[in-house]
Amino acid sequence: MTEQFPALIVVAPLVAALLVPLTARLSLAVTYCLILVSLMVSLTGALSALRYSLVEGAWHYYFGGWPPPWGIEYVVDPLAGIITSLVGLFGILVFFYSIPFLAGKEPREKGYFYSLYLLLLAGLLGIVATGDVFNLYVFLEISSLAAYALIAFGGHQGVVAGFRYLLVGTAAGTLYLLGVGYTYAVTGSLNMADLGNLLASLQSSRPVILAVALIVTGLGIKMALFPLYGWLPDAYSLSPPGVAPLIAGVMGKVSAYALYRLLYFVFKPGGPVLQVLDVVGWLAAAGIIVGSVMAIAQKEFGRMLAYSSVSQMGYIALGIAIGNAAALTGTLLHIFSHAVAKGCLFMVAGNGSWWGRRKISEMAGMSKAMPLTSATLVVASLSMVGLPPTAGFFSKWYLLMGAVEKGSWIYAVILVISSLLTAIYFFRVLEHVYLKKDPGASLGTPAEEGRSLRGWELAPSMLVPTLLLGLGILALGLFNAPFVDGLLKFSLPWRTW
Amino acid sequence: MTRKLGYLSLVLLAALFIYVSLDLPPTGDPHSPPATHVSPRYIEKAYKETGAANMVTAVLADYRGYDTLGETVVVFTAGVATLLLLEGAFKFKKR
Amino acid sequence: MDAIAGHLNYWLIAVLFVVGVYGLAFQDNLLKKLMALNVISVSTIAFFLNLGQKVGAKAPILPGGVKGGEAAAYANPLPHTLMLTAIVVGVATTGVGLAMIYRIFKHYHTLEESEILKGMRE
Amino acid sequence: MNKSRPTTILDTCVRLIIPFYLVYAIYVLVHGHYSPGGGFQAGVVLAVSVILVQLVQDPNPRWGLGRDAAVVFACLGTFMYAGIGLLTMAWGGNMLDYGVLPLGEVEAEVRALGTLGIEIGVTMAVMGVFVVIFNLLRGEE
Repeated sequence: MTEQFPALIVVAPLVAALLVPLTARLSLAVTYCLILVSLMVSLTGALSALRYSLVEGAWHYYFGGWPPPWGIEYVVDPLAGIITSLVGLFGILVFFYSIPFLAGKEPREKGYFYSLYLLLLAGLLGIVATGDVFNLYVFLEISSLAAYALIAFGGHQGVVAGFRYLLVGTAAGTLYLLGVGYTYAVTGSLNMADLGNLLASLQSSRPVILAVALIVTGLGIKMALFPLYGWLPDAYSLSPPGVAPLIAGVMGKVSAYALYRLLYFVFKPGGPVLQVLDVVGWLAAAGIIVGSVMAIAQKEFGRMLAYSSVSQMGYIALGIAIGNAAALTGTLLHIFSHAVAKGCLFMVAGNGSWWGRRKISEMAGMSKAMPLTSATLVVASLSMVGLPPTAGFFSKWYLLMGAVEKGSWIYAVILVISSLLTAIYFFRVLEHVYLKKDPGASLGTPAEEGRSLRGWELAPSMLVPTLLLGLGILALGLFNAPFVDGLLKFSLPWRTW
Repeated sequence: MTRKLGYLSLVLLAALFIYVSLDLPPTGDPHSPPATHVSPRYIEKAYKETGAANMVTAVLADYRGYDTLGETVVVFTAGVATLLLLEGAFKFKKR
Repeated sequence: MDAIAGHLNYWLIAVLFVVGVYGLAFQDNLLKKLMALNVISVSTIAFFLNLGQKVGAKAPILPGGVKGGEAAAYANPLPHTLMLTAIVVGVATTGVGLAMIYRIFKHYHTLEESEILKGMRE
Repeated sequence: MNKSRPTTILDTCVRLIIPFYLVYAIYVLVHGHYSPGGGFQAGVVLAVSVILVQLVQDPNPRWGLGRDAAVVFACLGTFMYAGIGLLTMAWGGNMLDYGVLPLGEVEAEVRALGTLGIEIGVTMAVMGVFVVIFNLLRGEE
């Protein structure tokens, strides 16, 4: 069975998703076992594919036995390996985290919910593992459709947010498809590696430049690049707290990964493509500042985190735009550090809303009621601001090095300013959590019946994932040197080892 | 004012697409890259390799069968999404 | 003249695409926006199908298979396959969109986006 | 939706048409190898026949698919596709490599059979999903 691992990464959650609506009507225990087993298989596949790719090089898997460019292939190289491992790990943690939030729902509703959850996960994993640009579109649509529905599950406001995301997201998918169409028109191929070879001689052809612009716009919408982020604050903050960590934590990062892969492994910057990258860089810089400023203005914790995501996705896009080894390392490291930190913060926000408090001003006294959650919040905030020894510091450091190395001082200045702005809004939250007195009874008790804080502040299935992600931030920071040297170095478009 | 600027940018968008399209292979060109790079194998070998006289079926179900699996899953996703969104809504209303 | 005839389809497709973007950006009604989305996806589908054409080519169906070197006589099957997928994706998205519109209308009693946003803020 | 009894004319027409719909759907499905057609089209035709009966004979259609049955069809249809993929993996090939299935001697014929299998799955899935979506959008039951 081991030779099937690259396919199983995606197919295991996919197959489980097809059965979950049926089994949920019969037995919830069986359903949860099924979900857990499929997620474990997926994670095992991702980890072993990662190990294989580090030893033997990229693992190519041909669907239907047809060699590319005629068939579809999966390519798991070290980069795809670590990102699939990250997504798989998130899948397991957020699955546990979401269980208490669904406690009051009907079994069949749980079945539909987890079916969509697994489909979202399978879509994200498929985007990462695939080596075919059209297959990427199909899985992009699977993950997007599942995400629209999950966001719309978050109440009446959630439906509006989900519908607006559906309009924008589908338009983004269509733009991406049109970009694929232009490259297909001038090359006749859909396989990434094949396209990379064919496009080398077409760098300055107009359809290729338009294709790059269309693909950057499409994936830019999905990863909320500066002027195209309008859907994000509502979608992230109004989605049900059970899945918000997954949606906010990895969905945008997977699009960023796809953009990185397409730009650096397929279109290979040179000539006019570099000008597109320049535009991306300026937009990203604007997004960093605008996102931070908007985050300062927010009263609700979830919305503040959502705007902070706009700013943080700007870092990732900026690294892609700068495009030297240090900046790309920073981008990849930031994909990880931000995914873990933002997932962790949305779990903290979810714990807060479990307690009935969504606004920042209501979070006073959290340090007493939820000491462990508050401690995690401190760690995650430090990472977002970029203080050592957390992961955020090192990714920003690499980005700064990249900007300086390229001589773009403006980018460097923006990186520093934005850290200060981030510090402003996160320390405001910490001030409320640790220094302000709990206004107590005036706020009323937990939002819904059956939700109370017990001895261990929360149910373990909520608390443990939060703490694990908090530890992950620290671990990623402390062991960042082996992480970069052992894994990320092999993910750069040029051989640097 | 913003509306007029919007209309103008739409016209510019159309002009951009038309300008770029001049560099695309003309419609029906049998020597264009899409006609010569990957597809000849489908046309020449599909029947021998997959047993389907209809080459579109051969490509759909066999050469690129995994895409079609994804496509079926998209349809399935739409069904489950509709169930999640509407089935509960009716129930809540009755209570 | 030939250049125009060969590229006329692309121009029409460009216009169709822009019409869709217009509807998405400037219409206030959510149902109209969903329809505009369909127009955009149809323009993309037409673009791909246009790439699959060959002058004087037959439909790519032949029991017994095609001899080597005769590939130019049959239309390119790959874009048709891809667009079958894109059509199905469009249908699925429209279905989910309609379900959401149904929910929105039941709660807000309107489909004008500006009014819904006003209702959300309250 | 109109809750009155269906008119005799509509009712008779539907009764006459439905068998042809069903036969045509099967034809489109099976003949997909030799002519335009295939699983998606056949599934849509089947779904349309069910929806037509529901539209005309509302509120108590005498024939058709309930919502729960449609969900089962959707799940099992899609699972049939993925399951054939899993079977090919179990027989030692790559996913969806129908050639390894022990169904015959000539590889092309085995592949054609595998293709037919997944097309049947697609038909069931598409029919189930479209009936479900129609059913839900039509309103409360």
